[in-house]
Amino acid sequence: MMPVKKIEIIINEIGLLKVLKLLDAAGVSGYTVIKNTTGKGERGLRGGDELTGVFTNSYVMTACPPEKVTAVVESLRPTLKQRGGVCLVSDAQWLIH
Amino acid sequence: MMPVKKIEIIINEIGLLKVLKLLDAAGVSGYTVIKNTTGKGERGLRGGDELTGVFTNSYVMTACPPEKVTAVVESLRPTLKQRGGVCLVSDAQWLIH
Amino acid sequence: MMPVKKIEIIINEIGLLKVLKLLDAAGVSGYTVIKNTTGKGERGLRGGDELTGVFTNSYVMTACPPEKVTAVVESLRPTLKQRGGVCLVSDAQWLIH
Amino acid sequence: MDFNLLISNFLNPPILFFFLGLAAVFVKSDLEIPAPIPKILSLYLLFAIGYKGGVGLAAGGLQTQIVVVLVAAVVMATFVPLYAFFVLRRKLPVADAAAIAATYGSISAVTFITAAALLEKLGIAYGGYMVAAMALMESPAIIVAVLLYRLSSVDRSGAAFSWRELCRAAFFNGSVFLIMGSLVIGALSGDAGAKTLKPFTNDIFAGGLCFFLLDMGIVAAKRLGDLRRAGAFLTAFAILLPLINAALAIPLAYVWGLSQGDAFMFTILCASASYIAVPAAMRLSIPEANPSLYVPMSLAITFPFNIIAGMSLYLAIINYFWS
Amino acid sequence: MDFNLLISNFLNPPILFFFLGLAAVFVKSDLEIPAPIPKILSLYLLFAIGYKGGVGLAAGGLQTQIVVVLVAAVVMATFVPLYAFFVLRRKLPVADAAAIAATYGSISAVTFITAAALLEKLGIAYGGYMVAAMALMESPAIIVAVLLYRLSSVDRSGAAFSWRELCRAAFFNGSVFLIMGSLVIGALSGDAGAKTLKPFTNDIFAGGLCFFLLDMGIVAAKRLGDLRRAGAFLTAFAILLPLINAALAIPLAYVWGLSQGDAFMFTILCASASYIAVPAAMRLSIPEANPSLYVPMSLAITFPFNIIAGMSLYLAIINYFWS
Amino acid sequence: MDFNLLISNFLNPPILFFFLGLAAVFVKSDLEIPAPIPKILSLYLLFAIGYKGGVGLAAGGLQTQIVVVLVAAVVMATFVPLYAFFVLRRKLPVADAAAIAATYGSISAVTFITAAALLEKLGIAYGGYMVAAMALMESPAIIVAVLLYRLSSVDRSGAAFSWRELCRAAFFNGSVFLIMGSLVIGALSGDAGAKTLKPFTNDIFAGGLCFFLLDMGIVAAKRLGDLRRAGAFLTAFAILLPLINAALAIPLAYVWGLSQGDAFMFTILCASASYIAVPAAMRLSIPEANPSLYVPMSLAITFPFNIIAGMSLYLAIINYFWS
Ligand SMILES: Nc1ncnc2c1ncn2[C@@H]1O[C@H](COP(=O)(O)O)[C@@H](O)[C@H]1O
Ligand SMILES: Nc1ncnc2c1ncn2[C@@H]1O[C@H](COP(=O)(O)O)[C@@H](O)[C@H]1O
Ligand SMILES: Nc1ncnc2c1ncn2[C@@H]1O[C@H](COP(=O)(O)O)[C@@H](O)[C@H]1O
Ligand code: NA
Ligand code: NA
Ligand code: NA
Repeated sequence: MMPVKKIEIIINEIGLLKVLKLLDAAGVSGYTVIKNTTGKGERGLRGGDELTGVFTNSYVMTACPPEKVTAVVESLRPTLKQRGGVCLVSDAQWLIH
Repeated sequence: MMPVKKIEIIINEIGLLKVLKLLDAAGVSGYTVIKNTTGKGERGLRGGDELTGVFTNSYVMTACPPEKVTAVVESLRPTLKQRGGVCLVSDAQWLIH
Repeated sequence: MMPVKKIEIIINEIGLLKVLKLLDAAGVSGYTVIKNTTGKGERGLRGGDELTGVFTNSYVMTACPPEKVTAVVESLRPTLKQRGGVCLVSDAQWLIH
Repeated sequence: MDFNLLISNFLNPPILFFFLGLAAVFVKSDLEIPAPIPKILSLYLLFAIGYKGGVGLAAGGLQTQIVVVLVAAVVMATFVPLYAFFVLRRKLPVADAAAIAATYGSISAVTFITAAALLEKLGIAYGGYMVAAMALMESPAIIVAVLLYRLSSVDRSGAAFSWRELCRAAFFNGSVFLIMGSLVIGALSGDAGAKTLKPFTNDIFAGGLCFFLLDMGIVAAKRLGDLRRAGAFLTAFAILLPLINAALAIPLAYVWGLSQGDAFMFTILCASASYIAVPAAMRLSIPEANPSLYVPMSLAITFPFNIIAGMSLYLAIINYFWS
Repeated sequence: MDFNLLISNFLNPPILFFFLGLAAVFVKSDLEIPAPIPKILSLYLLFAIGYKGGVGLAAGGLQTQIVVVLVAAVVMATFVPLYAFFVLRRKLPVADAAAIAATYGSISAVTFITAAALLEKLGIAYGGYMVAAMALMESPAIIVAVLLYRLSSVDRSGAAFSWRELCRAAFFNGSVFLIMGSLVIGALSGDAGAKTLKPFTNDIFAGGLCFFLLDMGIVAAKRLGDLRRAGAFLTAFAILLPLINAALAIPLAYVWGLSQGDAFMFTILCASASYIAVPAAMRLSIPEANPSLYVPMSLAITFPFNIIAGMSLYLAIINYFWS
Repeated sequence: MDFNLLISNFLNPPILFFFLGLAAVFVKSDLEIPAPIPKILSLYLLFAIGYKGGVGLAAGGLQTQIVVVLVAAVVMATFVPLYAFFVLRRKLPVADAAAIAATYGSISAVTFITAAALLEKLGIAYGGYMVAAMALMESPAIIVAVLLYRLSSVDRSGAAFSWRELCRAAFFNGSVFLIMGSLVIGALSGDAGAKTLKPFTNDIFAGGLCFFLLDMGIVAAKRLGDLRRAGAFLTAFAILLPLINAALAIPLAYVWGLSQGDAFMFTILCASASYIAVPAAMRLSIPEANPSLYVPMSLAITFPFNIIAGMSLYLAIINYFWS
């Protein structure tokens, strides 16, 4: 077991590619994406509209070493400010296999 | 970064609207929903049956200030008791953007 | 509220059944599954290919009493080693209803 | 009972695909129809059957025959859940008894469709208004069951009872609303509409039905395990109730002077049990009821029983009396 | 205005299914078309309309008429977002003004398709090259809007402006790319191809359209609430702009000598507003703009207005002048 | 090699849609066919081809010709993975060698379907039993590969080897099970069934194929990048193996007296490589093998090579010898 930080990001589907590029650039070793999530936030209700794709969110999760967290979240901040979305950081243990 | 509580709820899809209404009523600022999840619990295996929708779950996540947690979970308790489901609370940091 | 450990597993979709069997065998009381997730890790980019199903992941979450964690993760270790994937463990509170 | 009829029904592609679905689970194949395809297939079937029914209804005009059929439909759809509830109540808690009663009081559109395919193969006609009868039979059982449940149980949830929500669950749940809506649109849009839509609603219909039944076979086989929990009483119930309902429906149809085809479709409606509209409504309105009882009963016993043996049996009896 | 025309248009199954979708939300039915079915239906419609257009284009050969139509299309698709932007800028922030301008400068394929169904019903012909015109009209408004936005706003994001990304969003976004590609393939693959694909692209088309409009009705009704935020100005704008655009398009079509059918389709293109291609492109290129304004305007007001009243109105006017 | 044949094949809509998919990725369009549509399209194609094959089989009756073809199919499907494994073993670890050998020993249903469309266009007949041959050729390579892998490798996983699981992966994996099942149902359900299902299995088939190939083009282009990792040896292998297999299949077909159409379909089966059934089975039974090798090889090289150049080449050679 290795202590890591879990970073969870919720972002509009159309901004997903941008976020993944930023994660790659920040040097994370991997990530997991769940598409087609919906939700409600400052920018109102999303979902119930699969037509335009404009109101659909993606959920991205990446586990990374604690020392990388600042770099990752700082690189995400401008995109989240511009496009909306949420970023949560929490503690977890990674099973080394 | 702001400390928040992450509340995760797993609820039968047909009860989803009820849960979202309760969250709105409890004054959370937003939430994220992942539909079409499956699982197993006290009430047996769900999933493998997209026909009736009766065995499908939704996953709801909301991040809220620690002082709101009690209000939120207490408002959810009767619904979870009646319909089954799971509610987990954990700690996280919210990236302010 | 009851303290539990949240175990999150990301595994190739074709290995999902195996993981669920292991969880059942380890005596967890329930779990939640999100299918059709994608991601990137040691074994390269997954997703963007729903054709073969070979590059699709599933996300499995189970909440269990802290004393069960070791048994669960140890039973998962060989499968994760062989098939790739990620297992994270974190703390949470379970709402008793 | 006509053995050829049984065989001919059995060799219909949709029925065979149902068995293929069962077989897939028994040999542990990983064949599955991924979500949300089963959902959209069921919307398609409801759309097509509703639309075709509407076209038939418009073509036929409103006659006394129709009124008789529709009244008969509502009567049976109200009576069946009532008597079923009191039978079930002897062995089961209120919530489960009410939910199962609703399941058997309502109808199964796919059983109806499969029966229609059999009639078509045999060249026996039935009225387009039978689809209207089907649509009318979906909701009453839901209302009756929820009322029985409210009357018989001490309300644990403390939630106020809302007629508004009940009617919404009964009349406006997705399946009922779509079939009703398509029926009205089919009746309104006339010959020109029917002709443009024919390739979609009629020609490719059999294919959609095959895929849907393949999925139903898979789901039914997966739910078979739940039946162990249900026990012998409910398993027997799931076979006896269609037989009893058919035994009630056939004489009624005879007395009311329904044509051979209409009588058969009416019998099928009474004998079939819901596994889409009612489970969804029960989950909403009687959440205490256990879906691992009412879903496998209707899906894994009553449905296959009806399409394999029941349908041929009812038709043989009707043929005997009507000719 | 021909009242029969209005009724006949109104009783088209696709239009009726749009209303059924609206009704489902108003009565709070839980009817929904689950993701990703609406997406695949829209891909199907684009594929079919593009392919049929390509076949028509190949059959027609290249004449001056076609060149005129295509030039007219590009001119209007560039002019509309320009004038709309300056109107909107009086009341709205730059980002929103630009995004709404793009929405109204571009086109709606489903409005086009519904109009085509009306013409077919009335036996009025139009050229296969109108589909090419439609494809050409999707992108210019996106380019114009993004340029207007860059010129009028202080760039807050600090991101370098990339022509490359803009062109990709305008010309290669999924919808535009698929309709263009299908058009080319339809033109290349000739009679044999058209014949094999006909059951898929033509025969079942009406059914796919009905389902799609059912979903559009549901989504439009759900988005109606957003309009309160949009306010009276934008609501009026969403009805006036199609009327103004039609008032510009009809005389142009007359002067340029378009046939009656072509003139109608050209008018519909100018009067319609995008709700698939443009919203996606705006979300990417002008993320500051609020989609809760431009999506419901085009989807919940302009689209229903056009298919219910607009279409019949434009056609009545064209009938008057062309005959 | 007949140049007209190449062009005529190339201008088939399905092939053109494959290129459109490739193009979408190259211009970085965001066009995509969302999950689970590709899955359901592939189930549809397997259903349709299986069913049509079964109908053809029932129509033909069992003759010696059929037995010869089926034996030939099994022989080749067993021999190819054997020789391929020993070639690959010189450069690759056991797991990868076995998985790639299985990929090339098995077949691709979509290549088969595309070849069938070409024959139909040219008016050349082939037997319905070729579909049975195809179904028979899916599994042996999986069995052979897993056995070779178990025999050649020290078992690191410590898991007991289970014949039961192997057979399930080989014979009952979703794709194999559905095509086999549909074949049997097609054979059982006779003329009446075939007629009702024709609009679904035949008429809209070309459209489904176009959409599927559009997706395959997108996926193939996305996977092209993986090939850099695969290197020159595997890239060459992915083109040479179909050629060698065709060079083995054509003389065999000649000696065994297959008709022109049957010989061509047999050759295509031998030359094609699996990218649905085998990858799923390998992922399950040889999880150590790297899917980023075997999937792009078969999907992004062998499949396009066969449908663009291979098919025309094999047919030209067969035309030469058979006439
Ligand atoms: N407090 C919250 N908890 C969980 N998810 C949230 C929360 N606020 C916003 N979201 C998610 O983030 C998306 C964008 O939020 P926003 O930018 O605030 O509109 C929403 O659609 C939700 O899916
Ligand atoms: N221990 C658990 N860990 C994670 N998810 C659970 C757990 N128990 C139940 N669930 C989820 O909650 C749903 C309802 O559970 P239940 O009400 O216990 O049947 C299940 O279908 C699972 O998706
Ligand atoms: N650092 C990470 N954070 C989150 N998810 C990961 C991470 N690394 C790998 N994954 C997920 O686990 C899957 C398998 O990883 P791997 O076995 O490393 O290829 C990937 O496709 C991702 O979905
Ligand atoms: Na009934
Ligand atoms: Na316009
Ligand atoms: Na092969």
